[in-house]
Amino acid sequence: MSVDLSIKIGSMVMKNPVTVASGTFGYGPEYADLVDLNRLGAITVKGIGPEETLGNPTPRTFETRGGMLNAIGLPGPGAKGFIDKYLPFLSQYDVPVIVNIWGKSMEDYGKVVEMLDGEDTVSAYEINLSCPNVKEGGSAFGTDTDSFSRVIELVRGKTQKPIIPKLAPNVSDIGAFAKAAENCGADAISIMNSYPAMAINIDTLEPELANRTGGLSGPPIKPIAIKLVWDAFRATTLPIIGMGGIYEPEDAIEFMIAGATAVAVGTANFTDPSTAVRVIDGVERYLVAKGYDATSDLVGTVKA
Amino acid sequence: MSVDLSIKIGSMVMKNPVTVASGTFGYGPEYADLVDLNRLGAITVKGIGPEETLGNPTPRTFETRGGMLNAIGLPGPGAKGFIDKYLPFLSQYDVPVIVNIWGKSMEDYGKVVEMLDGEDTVSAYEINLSCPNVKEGGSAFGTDTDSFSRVIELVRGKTQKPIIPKLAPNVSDIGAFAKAAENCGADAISIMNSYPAMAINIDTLEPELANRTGGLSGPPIKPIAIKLVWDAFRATTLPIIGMGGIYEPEDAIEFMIAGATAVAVGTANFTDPSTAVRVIDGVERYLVAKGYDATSDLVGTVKA
Amino acid sequence: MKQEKSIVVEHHNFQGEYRILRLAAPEVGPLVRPGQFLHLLIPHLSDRILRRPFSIYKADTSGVSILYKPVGRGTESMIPLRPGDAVDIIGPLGNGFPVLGNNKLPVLVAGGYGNAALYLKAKESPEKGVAFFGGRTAEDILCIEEFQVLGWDVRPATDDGSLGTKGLVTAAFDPWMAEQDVESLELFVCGPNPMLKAMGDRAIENDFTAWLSMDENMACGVGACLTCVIKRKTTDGWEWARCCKDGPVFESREILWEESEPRNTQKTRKKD
Amino acid sequence: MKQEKSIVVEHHNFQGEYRILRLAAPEVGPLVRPGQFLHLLIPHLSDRILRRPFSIYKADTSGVSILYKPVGRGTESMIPLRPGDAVDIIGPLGNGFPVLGNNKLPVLVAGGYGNAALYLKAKESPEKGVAFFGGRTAEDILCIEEFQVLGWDVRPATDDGSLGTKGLVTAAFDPWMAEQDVESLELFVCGPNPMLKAMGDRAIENDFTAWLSMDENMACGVGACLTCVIKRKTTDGWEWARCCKDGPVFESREILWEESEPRNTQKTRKKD
Ligand SMILES: Cc1cc2nc3c(=O)[nH]c(=O)nc-3n(C[C@H](O)[C@H](O)[C@H](O)COP(=O)(O)OP(=O)(O)OC[C@H]3O[C@@H](n4cnc5c(N)ncnc54)[C@H](O)[C@@H]3O)c2cc1C
Ligand SMILES: Cc1cc2nc3c(=O)[nH]c(=O)nc-3n(C[C@H](O)[C@H](O)[C@H](O)COP(=O)(O)OP(=O)(O)OC[C@H]3O[C@@H](n4cnc5c(N)ncnc54)[C@H](O)[C@@H]3O)c2cc1C
Ligand SMILES: Cc1cc2nc3c(=O)[nH]c(=O)nc-3n(C[C@H](O)[C@H](O)[C@H](O)COP(=O)(O)O)c2cc1C
Ligand SMILES: Cc1cc2nc3c(=O)[nH]c(=O)nc-3n(C[C@H](O)[C@H](O)[C@H](O)COP(=O)(O)O)c2cc1C
Ligand code: FES
Ligand code: FES
Repeated sequence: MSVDLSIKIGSMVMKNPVTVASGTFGYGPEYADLVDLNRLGAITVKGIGPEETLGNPTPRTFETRGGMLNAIGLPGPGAKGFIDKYLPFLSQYDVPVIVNIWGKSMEDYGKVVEMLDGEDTVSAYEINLSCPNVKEGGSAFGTDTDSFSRVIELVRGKTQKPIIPKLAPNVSDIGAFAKAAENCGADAISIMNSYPAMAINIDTLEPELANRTGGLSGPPIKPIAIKLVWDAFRATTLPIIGMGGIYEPEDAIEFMIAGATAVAVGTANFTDPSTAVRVIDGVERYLVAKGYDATSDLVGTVKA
Repeated sequence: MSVDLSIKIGSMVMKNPVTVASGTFGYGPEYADLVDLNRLGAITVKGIGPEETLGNPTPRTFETRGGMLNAIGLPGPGAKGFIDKYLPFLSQYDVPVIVNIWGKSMEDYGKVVEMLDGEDTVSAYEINLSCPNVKEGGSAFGTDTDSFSRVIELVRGKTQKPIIPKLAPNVSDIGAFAKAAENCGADAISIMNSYPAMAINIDTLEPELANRTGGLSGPPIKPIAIKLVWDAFRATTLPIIGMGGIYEPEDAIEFMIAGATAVAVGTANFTDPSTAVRVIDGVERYLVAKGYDATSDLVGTVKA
Repeated sequence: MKQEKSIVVEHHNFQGEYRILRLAAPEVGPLVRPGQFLHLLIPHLSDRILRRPFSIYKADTSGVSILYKPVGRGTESMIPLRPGDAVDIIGPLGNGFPVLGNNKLPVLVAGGYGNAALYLKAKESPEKGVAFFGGRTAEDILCIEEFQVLGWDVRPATDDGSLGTKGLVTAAFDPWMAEQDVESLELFVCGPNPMLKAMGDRAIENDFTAWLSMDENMACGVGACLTCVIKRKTTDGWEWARCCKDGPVFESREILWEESEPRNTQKTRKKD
Repeated sequence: MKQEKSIVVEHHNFQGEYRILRLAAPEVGPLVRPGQFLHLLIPHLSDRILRRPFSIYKADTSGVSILYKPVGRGTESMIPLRPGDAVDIIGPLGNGFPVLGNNKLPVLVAGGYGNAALYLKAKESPEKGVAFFGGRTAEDILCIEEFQVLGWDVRPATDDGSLGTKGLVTAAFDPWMAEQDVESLELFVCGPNPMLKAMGDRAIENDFTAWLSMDENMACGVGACLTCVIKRKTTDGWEWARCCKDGPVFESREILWEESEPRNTQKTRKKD
């Protein structure tokens, strides 16, 4: 009757396989009134760079049919600001904190890890190598295996904590990146970031986002994400954190069957902040109903 | 009050910028009871290979949230069968016929063009270099600029008719493919094919498609397609046939503002066979209302 | 084949979970032949893009009716349809049932919504023979009286024995068949694939004709997308035939059953 | 801040195109302060994923009301909501209006749905001053009597002169202001951005306080996504402030208007 929901990403133990996707859950306090943070498998915070940054001009988001575009562009308090403003809050909870990190240059990635690594509340790093919305770095690192590998190696050299490169979806062969992550000592990979996309206002001829292009997220990208996870699963032995359009427990289960060890709830937080908790409960019910002993029994079981 | 809707793709004149997407409109006769074929700018037929082929096992399609997956897998009568069975029908109409061609090997592409090129009713070739659903060729040609270029050069050597490579969406730099098409003597490019994707049945653990993976089409991919068209528009002077989730005139107009000279209505034919005609009428109304003289005045006018 | 904005005239519970939807459709109605179907765009189902196919239960010059069971997202969304609402339909589609052969005894065999698909055939047929209807319980067996009124000898079979023979439709059919001049039988069958296969097997073994209305998932419904294909035997193997355009009705000998256990595409349970 | 499955109690036309929606929401209702808003998940809007923000017009321990105008896909889809329907809301959100300063004369300035956002403030305020309401025609000016009943001196202005002063709200406000002890004024403003800016400019020039309720597109509504940011002045430049969490109410001096012509995010025309 009881099922072991817990999973491990390197040294990080998550009490269940469900986290939230970076950038869709703030730094923790924003949803604390609505979501029992202690229920989450982990909290993944909005991308943190080495310095305070402003991000993109507005409009920053746009609703599309069934999903949304965002070009927030990584505004944030920087590593120091994050430590001062948000870590004390996060340390109150019994939940691992995954810090999503980014940089404009390769060195930036190293810097931010150096600044954060002494903090016990920081449990792991998700390395954003795939932000579609910043000109420098970001996506460029994520679509070229060489610079991708170099960033991971650099971060690996700076920390013992689990590191989780977040892969860009707009590549022809995600397996190559999954393998590169493995070879460079990553502990897991995250798939996928929002997909580079665009919308244009036909009255004004202007892009709907000030940044012109943005990332597509939500239900529209789920079938793309499921395929990327399955492709990566067959290319690497690293655990995968799957995300992209998870709205219901069934979506999360589908990711796990495709090969995801854990999942992240992203855009769905905006629609219904109770999604992550509903997903946790639903995954548990499914595992019990199917007679599995542990989450891991489900991972990658697709008959394909 | 009157606006010139006509456009040219190489030597092919279309009376308006709207065609149908290959594979969503059969070979012409299937929708002839419901759609006045003479209204269309062009008819693009289902992919034709050199030989008769069976395509994939069933199930071949699956409905996803807001869109669909397909892994039809290019069944068809082959070039000879197409000439015998469908060209006599198509020749009755005053509409250019774009034949979508594919091959398992590079030579196949040449063969099918050789077989079709004597037929006056064949107005142009759309070269499918991006089918996500066949193991050989198809997508492999579309994600590597070298083999991509070689197929186009080979086809270019066999025909004077317009050739229109259809690009794969799952690449990091669509501009490179657009430029390669231009350098190899293509007359236009088509963007985009359906996006490689997957859905899994969580009760049976089986993929929903017999082919395991398929292509995502319909409204979910529109924002991705708009961005790809805009990226390609800035990389090449070739006209672009834009497609991906066009359901309303406004969608087609958005593609044109992003840089598409023509558009194709695909999955929407299944939802509402009157879509293509509605789109033609709506584009015309928009051009008149905005005071444009010709379709071409709108192409690529995005203020970005 | 026409595309028409039909108007809901009547919509209510029919029997058990089944509902009847009557549509004013003066363009489609007059064209209908028995065994054809409609492709219906479910209104307000804005996160689903495909139409849903439904057998035409009744038709006249003013319109058409269907019988349906809410089994999923699409059919559930039809429940709030009210008289006056517009419903975009394409039809009639498919080639329907052929006319009865000379000197043949017509036999109808149906399961689930198959009864609806056979009603027009039952009405049109000059001869009225025997109709075998199978279902889980009495509630699942539709339109018995309507067929009786037309002059058919209706023989129900239910899994739970709540009506007629206990067991599958074959439990009623087989003993009856044993007493017939089998070669004179001509079957018109519509139901779940396992039922179609069972009746097709009997037709082949016993040398009678059986027209099977095949049930496959569809996208376009008009023969364009090649979604709905089944294997049709050819002299030297098989070819794909489109259920929507070349079917849905095939003679039992045409069909190459793919699996030992045919996949039941008739949904019975609700799920999203 | 709570997430609650509220229940529609009342829903009907209010005035012109505006509609009133009253929701039973015993968890959210008691927490409301003037100037706060709700983030509402529109039921059955299955091809749109974002909630829509609405100012809280009235609130008590049993629930909340909003006034809204159908202007797009989301608000149009709210029209069929009926008593008994469930509506998922998050609220109350934002920091709302501060309490009136000592010895200040409260002035309300509103346009569009701004009147709704100011009603609770008007009610709560110990002093009742003057309320300037602008709109295109008489039909667009909401709740005049309600504010009068509370004791406010309501001064309408309409573009077409069909009610009150002809012209923008400033055409009524400016001559009135000229006769006041301006430094004692305290403005509470909610309306389209150009109106907010116009009133903010006057506040700065004339040294009075103006609380502006800013209107920006929102995704999360709770401060997590950084969609709804506006530029807030700092000692050495500016920083982003989140309308949903740090606002929607800001003092006029805090705001760095980005464009010479502020973008009007209050939609007036329908489009899909
Ligand atoms: C020729 C034909 C005639 C039919 N006649 C009737 C009828 O008279 N009465 C009736 O109640 N039902 C009939 N059906 C089945 C009906 O089309 C399905 O019940 C309906 O498509 C289910 O849709 P849903 O959205 O409720 O289910 P969902 O499971 O949510 O649909 C998901 C997807 O699966 C497809 N799908 C699911 N079940 C079927 C199925 N059995 N056949 C084809 N596609 C399916 C849908 O098209 C959709 O794309 C017929 C099907 C066919 C092919
Ligand atoms: C703090 C706040 C309070 C509001 N209070 C009210 C109110 O009391 N009454 C009322 O009628 N309206 C109010 N609005 C505006 C209301 O939220 C919009 O009318 C509504 O979002 C339009 O949705 P739609 O789907 O009908 O339009 P669409 O144009 O179809 O919506 C498309 C997208 O644009 C966004 N959007 C469109 N207009 C606005 C807008 N003005 N502000 C923010 N997002 C927008 C939507 O969120 C959606 O993502 C308020 C907005 C804000 C920010
Ligand atoms: C508003 C918004 C902000 C985001 N910010 C970040 C970010 O800072 N870092 C990052 O790696 N991903 C970011 N993402 C991507 C998400 O973490 C996630 O990968 C993506 O949205 C797909 O998941 P979903 O469809 O469930 O939202 C952001 C997404 C959204 C919608
Ligand atoms: C059922 C189906 C079959 C298709 N067959 C082909 C094909 O044979 N050749 C091809 O180049 N593209 C094929 N496509 C891709 C479409 O032409 C089009 O590029 C894609 O579906 C995106 O457009 P849409 O979203 O409007 O459908 C097919 C798409 C669908 C849905
Ligand atoms: S459903 Fe498209 S061919 Fe039959
Ligand atoms: S709407 Fe998300 S931060 Fe304000």
